Amino acid sequence: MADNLPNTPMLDELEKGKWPSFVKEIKMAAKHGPMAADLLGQLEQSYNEKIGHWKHGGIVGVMGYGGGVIGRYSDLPQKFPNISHFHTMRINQPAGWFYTTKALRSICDIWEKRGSGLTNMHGSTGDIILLGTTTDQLEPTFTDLQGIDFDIGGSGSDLRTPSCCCGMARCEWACYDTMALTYDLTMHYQDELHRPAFPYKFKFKMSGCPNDCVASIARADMSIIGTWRDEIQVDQDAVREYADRGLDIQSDVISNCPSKCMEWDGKELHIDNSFCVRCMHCINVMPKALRPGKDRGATILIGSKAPIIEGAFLSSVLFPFIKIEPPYDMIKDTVDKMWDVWCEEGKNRERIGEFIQRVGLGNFLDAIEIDPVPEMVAHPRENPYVFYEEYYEED
Amino acid sequence: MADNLPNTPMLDELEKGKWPSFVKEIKMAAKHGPMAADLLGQLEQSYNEKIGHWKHGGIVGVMGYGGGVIGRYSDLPQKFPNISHFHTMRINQPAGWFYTTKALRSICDIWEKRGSGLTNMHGSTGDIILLGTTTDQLEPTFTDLQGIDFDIGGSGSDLRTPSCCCGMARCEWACYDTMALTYDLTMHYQDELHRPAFPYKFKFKMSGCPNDCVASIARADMSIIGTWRDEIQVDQDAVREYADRGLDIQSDVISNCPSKCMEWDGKELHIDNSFCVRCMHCINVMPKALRPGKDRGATILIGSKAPIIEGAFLSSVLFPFIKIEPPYDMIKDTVDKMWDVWCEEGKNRERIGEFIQRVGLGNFLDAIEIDPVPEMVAHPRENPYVFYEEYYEED
Amino acid sequence: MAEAMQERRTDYGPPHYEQFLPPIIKENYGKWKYHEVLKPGVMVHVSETDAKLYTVRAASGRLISIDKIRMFCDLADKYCDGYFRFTSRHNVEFLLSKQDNIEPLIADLAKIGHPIGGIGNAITSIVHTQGWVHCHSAATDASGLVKCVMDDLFEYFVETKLPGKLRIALACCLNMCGAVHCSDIAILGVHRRPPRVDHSTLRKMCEIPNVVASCPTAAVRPATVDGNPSVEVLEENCMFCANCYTVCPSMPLNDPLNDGVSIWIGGKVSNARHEPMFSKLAIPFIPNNPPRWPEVTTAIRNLVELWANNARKYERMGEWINRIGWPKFFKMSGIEFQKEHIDDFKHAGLTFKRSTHLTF
Amino acid sequence: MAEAMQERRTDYGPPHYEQFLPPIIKENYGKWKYHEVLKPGVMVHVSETDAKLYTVRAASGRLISIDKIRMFCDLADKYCDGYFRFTSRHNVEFLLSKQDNIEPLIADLAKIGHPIGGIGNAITSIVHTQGWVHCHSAATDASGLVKCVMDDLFEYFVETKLPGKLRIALACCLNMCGAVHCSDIAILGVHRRPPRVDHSTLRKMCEIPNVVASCPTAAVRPATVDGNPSVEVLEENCMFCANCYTVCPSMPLNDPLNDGVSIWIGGKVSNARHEPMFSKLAIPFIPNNPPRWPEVTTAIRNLVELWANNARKYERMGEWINRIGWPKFFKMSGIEFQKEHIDDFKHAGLTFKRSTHLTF
Ligand code: SRM
Ligand code: SRM
Ligand code: SRM
Ligand code: SRM
Ligand code: SF4
Ligand code: SF4
Ligand code: SF4
Ligand code: SF4
Ligand code: SF4
Ligand code: SF4
Ligand code: SF4
Ligand code: SF4
Repeated sequence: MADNLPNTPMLDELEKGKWPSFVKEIKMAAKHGPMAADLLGQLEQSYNEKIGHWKHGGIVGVMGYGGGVIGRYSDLPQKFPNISHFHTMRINQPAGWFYTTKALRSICDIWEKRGSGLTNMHGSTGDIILLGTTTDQLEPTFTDLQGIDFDIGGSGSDLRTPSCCCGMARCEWACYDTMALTYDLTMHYQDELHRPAFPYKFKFKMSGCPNDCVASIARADMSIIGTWRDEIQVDQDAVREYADRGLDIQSDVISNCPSKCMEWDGKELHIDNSFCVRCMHCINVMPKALRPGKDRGATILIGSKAPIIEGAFLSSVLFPFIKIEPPYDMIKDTVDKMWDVWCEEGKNRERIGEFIQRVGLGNFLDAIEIDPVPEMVAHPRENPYVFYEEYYEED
Repeated sequence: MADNLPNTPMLDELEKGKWPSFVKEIKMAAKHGPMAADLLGQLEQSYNEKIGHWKHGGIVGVMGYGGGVIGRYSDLPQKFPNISHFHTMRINQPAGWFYTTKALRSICDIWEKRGSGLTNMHGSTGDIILLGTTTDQLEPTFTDLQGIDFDIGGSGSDLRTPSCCCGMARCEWACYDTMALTYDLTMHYQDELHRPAFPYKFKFKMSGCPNDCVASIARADMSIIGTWRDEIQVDQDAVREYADRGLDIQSDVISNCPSKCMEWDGKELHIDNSFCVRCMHCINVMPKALRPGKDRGATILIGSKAPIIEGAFLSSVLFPFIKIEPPYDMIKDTVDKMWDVWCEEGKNRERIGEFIQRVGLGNFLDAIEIDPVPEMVAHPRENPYVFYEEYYEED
Repeated sequence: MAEAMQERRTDYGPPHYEQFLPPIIKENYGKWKYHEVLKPGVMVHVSETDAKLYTVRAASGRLISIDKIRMFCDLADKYCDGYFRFTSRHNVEFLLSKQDNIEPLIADLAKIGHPIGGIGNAITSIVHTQGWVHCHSAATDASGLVKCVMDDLFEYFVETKLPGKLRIALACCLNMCGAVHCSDIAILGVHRRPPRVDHSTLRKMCEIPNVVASCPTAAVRPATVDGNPSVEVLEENCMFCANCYTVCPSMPLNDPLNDGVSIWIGGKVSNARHEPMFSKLAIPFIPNNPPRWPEVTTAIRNLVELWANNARKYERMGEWINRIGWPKFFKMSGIEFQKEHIDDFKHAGLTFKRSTHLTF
Repeated sequence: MAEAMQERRTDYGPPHYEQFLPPIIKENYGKWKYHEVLKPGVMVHVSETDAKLYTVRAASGRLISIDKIRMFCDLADKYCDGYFRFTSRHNVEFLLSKQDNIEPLIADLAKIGHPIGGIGNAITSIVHTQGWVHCHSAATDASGLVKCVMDDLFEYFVETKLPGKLRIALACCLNMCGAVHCSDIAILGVHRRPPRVDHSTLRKMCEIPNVVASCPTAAVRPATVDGNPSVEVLEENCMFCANCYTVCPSMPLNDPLNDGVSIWIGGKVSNARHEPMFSKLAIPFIPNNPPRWPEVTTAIRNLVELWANNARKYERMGEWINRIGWPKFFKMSGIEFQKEHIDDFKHAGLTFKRSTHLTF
């Protein structure tokens, strides 16, 4: 086996150490065909030269779909012919990244036959990434995937594959069913996911509570984060138990509360819920004693993205609180309106967050017919440059 | 007397009420000549019509000076001929706005003879404002002022009249001698004050401590604010006395400390001075017990201004701490360098704060030969758009 | 003439402050140890030498006649050995070395209509500007509106019953000569009608490229009008900053039907407790209603009282709102949150709420 | 062909998640009551029905072969009834209903080289990107650098001895596919040499107006080179964002001598305690030094340990620095504060220190 592997003294260094080694993985994959071996060779050369050896991607894909495949070509095709094409396919993961071994084995079987045998489980948007195949294998791979009911994910200026935290499946704090919403939106927007027609990419991410375990507030054009609007549920006995077992409630819990709305007299924990900002800290520290309230839903925020080109954004509040219940009409209506305005007036390669900042949040709200509320801003404007829209004229 | 006054039912309403009435003042001034009466008439008309009646200012002044006079003409000269010219003169106030009655009476005498008899004590930059005279009286007024040693202040694109809090004259917290520095800088920069040669205006304001009683951090291109770098002086007996007399040290003092660096055990007040941000709060509340440290000086900040046109700025730190001692060479050297760069490269009507933001604080520091220190920023950059200045080339 | 110029003194600067300091200050300069507020408007500073300096602070409307200055001089001669001062907010301060003179001075001040106050947790004079009294740019009057507001808030000047200091400022146009941008409450004159171009004078009075360049939103464009070079304004791009008017008299924005004031709150300058903060928009627009601007005075009184009744001791307006959050402030004040409150200038995105830290 | 297309399924979407949930989850879906961390890498969730679900979290390098997936499947079949999941940070989670299976599973995982950990106050896997393994834009490798850093910080994955969670992320270029901008520690690949224009291909491969428009600093200008239309780069205006390269392959920035990484710190995503924060620049540049990037691993270890030794319990990196202030951080870390640390992009002014709140 090792015989067909190139000489890679640099990469071999990365087989050492206690963290799982991707070099070992590539070497394992090399058993299934020559692509991984060539990848190893080219990567060794990159390590020696401190530069990548991939050409700028070309447009490749499967019929009827505008995205989901990232074209990739080696710039050393003579030397590494087996990776002269080395495209990746983005496969829409099941919500919450739960699998049966059966399903995964089927994917492995397909990829053994059709590709390099290498994957990313998962890509940072959330897809299953099948790493490296040739143009002629794209369509057959897709045919095989159809057989096991896995569909292609997003790429290019389309809706990207939505993702979510495990939510109600494995977490006591989920304020709405993240996986159900993710599945529903994914199915509802199949066309937008597969056929790029937006000014630029658009991402949904759903987290069940403000801990935001899918980093939605930093990485999604629409971030749907669970929260509640009534009172934190407190089990005073359990609080005392934490205290008895050595938790310093004053310094570990209360002094870390950002809204300073808690008091502890050694016996009872008092929370002034009208000031609580639902940060989760107290609940995180005492999961047996505290739980989110019962009137649950989500805060919907918009616009986050990486820095290119206006600088990075965090999502900002659009709906302070809404109930999240099928068929999710409120969300879909809003999304449809947002996309209409953005598709109509957005510039090429302008994310929706950038678009909103360019046209002004107030104007954007007008366009999508949502009333401004103070929860949308950290504070009102500081500069006096108001575009008053009307003026009186003399008769 | 009242006979020569116009009929002003609107303005007369403003003679009522307990706050001193400027209408009464204008009426008093009308005794000395017809200007104030016409002002009253025109103002009444403005009140009726809800619009001002002044033309855009013209350039007038005294010989040899480029600033200090604001030209002003009525747009109703037929109706109010006595204010067809109504220029103001800005007179450089003495540091700290202290006067002898003798000096003030002399000013009054001059203004009785030469102008409307109306003043602002003071303008919001700090000058004595002599409100309203004609072009032909400007030069004679200045001649009279020479006789009593009062000089003209700034206007236009020049150094504006510096101002300061009363500092050591009447305040226990002054960390440097604000009045001495103000006087010295004013005398040193007479040419810059009187002959506009900058891209735009430039203001100095000096406050003796972080309470900033001349609002320098919001209103001066260079803000010189007293502070200390050693430890707050604590008189524990006096602290206990405050407590005994009913001050709740925990809630009134400690819980308001922004750096959370104080403790009070009912007997001793402990301050971790290495975390104290010199906000003054504890000292403000207990002036008998606490005093600024002994190693005193100032923080120098640059760039604040009103919103036109980039939005309002607050000054930001240039020197975290320097000693303020005559002949103030460090300050003057820095000012000279700053002005050189700004005059060379600043655009017309670009305040120095706007200039710094346009060229980048780092580049500005390079130009004035000051090393960057972390105290200059609230936090390092968040965006990855770094202008690395050099790169290696292959041999 | 050349000779005359030679003799003529220039650049001699202001008189040295030392000659204006009363003896007690000269002797104790830099030696003050602490101070105490004795009653509203009166404080004493105690020196390391044990000397005591009493300050009586009297209100001033700032726009004062030479007659009034002379009256102040009379009082200073009578009670203060011929010295007195003004403050950075335009009040008058009498500096006494004899405690017995305090009450007679206050009585004399009352006679000439000048109440004392403004020290400690009080409202002090309103920093303000020229308005219709002297400026071509004003969207409202300054002195008159200040008078109305202070008449209305008078009790808060003469008593010290507020949680902390409350600083009000007024500027009659966006140039903000009152530097109102960091005030607990700012009253700001605003224009709301785009400049109306006087094509007949523009060519003579203004340089067209300068005018075009002056507009931050590129709303001003060169145009030919009646065969003559001039400019036109894209009205929907105008944000009423008046920068074009500042560089070109032929583009006035003043307009009786559309001028008025906006109210901004929560700014501060001092470093005490919270760092300095800008004021934020509370009420986008109130029409001018001279001579007493009742809508403005009511709005401001409501803001002051809302704060006074709800803030903790020492909490400035902005610190209080920071603690409770703006949504609560809007609910409590009854002010309607509108599109205008949402920033849409350069740093707008940074003012959006970028977390789920919300209260319900 | 048309017919074939008809039969071909499209837009059927991902499989429904329900079929992938183990029975214990289906039964207790939405009923979880609380959880406890039993030991590093192992936690239990307790349901209102009293059911207990044990989670064993194993490290993954994310770039895994189908062989490894099959090994995971074998273990899941053996211990978890054929179910398992991946996390949002690419670790593998085995979901057990039988507590007894925990230790055997862990032992089997160890055999295939997958340690357990990352739960609680630990460092978990590094979110990262493609690097030299698959992307044309990379200024550094991703998988390799991640391996080096995690090897070095291994103890913090397998133990829970940190004050709070610490999230590291890596992106190999400014596109930031790892969305590293809100991480406790971010490793960001940076180019530092302006694009080199390949004039011979540019005209064919790129639309010149698009390329010119793509540059946020207007550093790219149309030019005629050897008689052909092309573009030129004003090098001093270039800030290495690579936006021009993204739209035009003929403008590569990759350069072995000048590419490397920068280190950013203090960001966070969760709303716990402090609102989400962006990461800030700590170390402007470290050259690539494969295969083990020792300068990077040392720098990161120093940062982690500085924080671990000084932060209070629950204080994330950024919360700790907020408390002590950046000047103290620079002093304690020994990192030199340089011009590069000072923002000079759009909101630069807002990052300046606009108060006298300083410590000495
Ligand atoms: C595969 C993946 C990285 C990974 O290793 O996981 C990836 C890879 C690429 N991204 Fe990305 N992005 C990936 C997640 C992200 C994320 C993270 C996220 O989605 O949570 C971001 C930041 C969040 C965001 O959307 O802003 C991200 C922000 C970008 C950007 C900058 C976009 C912006 O608006 O700032 C580009 C540049 C572009 O779009 O031209 C970009 C472009 C690219 C391209 C297509 C390169 C290019 O310029 O054409 C990369 C292809 C690499 C390759 O050869 O495979 N990629 N990209 C991730 C997708 C996997 C998946 O589908 O699961
Ligand atoms: C008299 C005074 C207001 C007052 O009633 O006190 C004043 C009056 C004028 N200011 Fe001012 N400014 C006055 C203090 C200020 C201040 C406050 C300060 O200095 O602390 C500011 C804000 C701080 C600052 O400098 O940014 C100020 C910011 C402006 C601006 C905006 C400048 C900017 O960079 O944003 C302008 C517009 C301009 O310069 O073209 C301006 C322009 C003007 C002009 C000259 C109008 C013009 O556009 O030509 C006004 C003349 C009014 C008149 O007819 O008398 N004035 N001006 C103040 C000067 C009195 C004195 O010398 O003591
Ligand atoms: C006389 C004056 C300085 C001068 O040279 O003219 C002055 C004098 C004093 N100031 Fe001031 N301040 C003066 C304007 C200011 C300003 C500037 C302004 O308002 O435009 C500020 C910044 C205001 C702001 O933050 O917006 C100012 C913020 C302070 C503070 C901080 C208050 C706070 O909690 O934020 C103190 C400390 C205190 O009062 O506890 C203070 C304290 C003091 C003390 C106690 C200092 C002392 O020991 O002598 C003086 C009497 C206080 C009082 O009035 O309650 N002084 N003080 C100014 C009086 C103006 C007036 O007529 O009302
Ligand atoms: C499995 C996973 C969700 C998923 O669907 O995949 C998950 C699961 C849990 N998270 Fe998370 N979080 C997961 C990614 C995240 C992320 C996203 C990220 O890192 O990219 C965040 C935001 C990180 C940030 O702020 O930068 C995140 C911020 C939290 C927090 C807030 C921590 C804080 O103090 O800021 C908690 C609460 C806590 O741990 O006390 C939390 C708590 C939890 C709990 C305890 C929830 C529960 O009761 O089940 C879970 C185990 C905690 C643990 O790992 O210590 N989880 N958690 C993700 C595991 C990733 C991994 O393999 O390590
Ligand atoms: S975001 Fe909240 S609900 Fe979702 S896994 Fe994390 S802690 Fe649980
Ligand atoms: S959730 Fe956060 S804000 Fe609310 S009480 Fe708990 S710690 Fe305080
Ligand atoms: S700024 Fe400080 S030193 Fe000056 S008067 Fe105010 S409190 Fe006193
Ligand atoms: S001066 Fe301010 S920061 Fe320093 S100890 Fe006193 S209250 Fe705290
Ligand atoms: S604020 Fe405007 S209107 Fe008022 S004095 Fe200043 S420039 Fe004139
Ligand atoms: S007022 Fe301001 S925005 Fe309007 S046209 Fe004039 S310069 Fe432009
Ligand atoms: S971060 Fe840059 S180099 Fe890395 S995968 Fe994304 S686009 Fe490619
Ligand atoms: S890398 Fe960015 S800044 Fe440099 S030329 Fe290209 S687009 Fe312009």
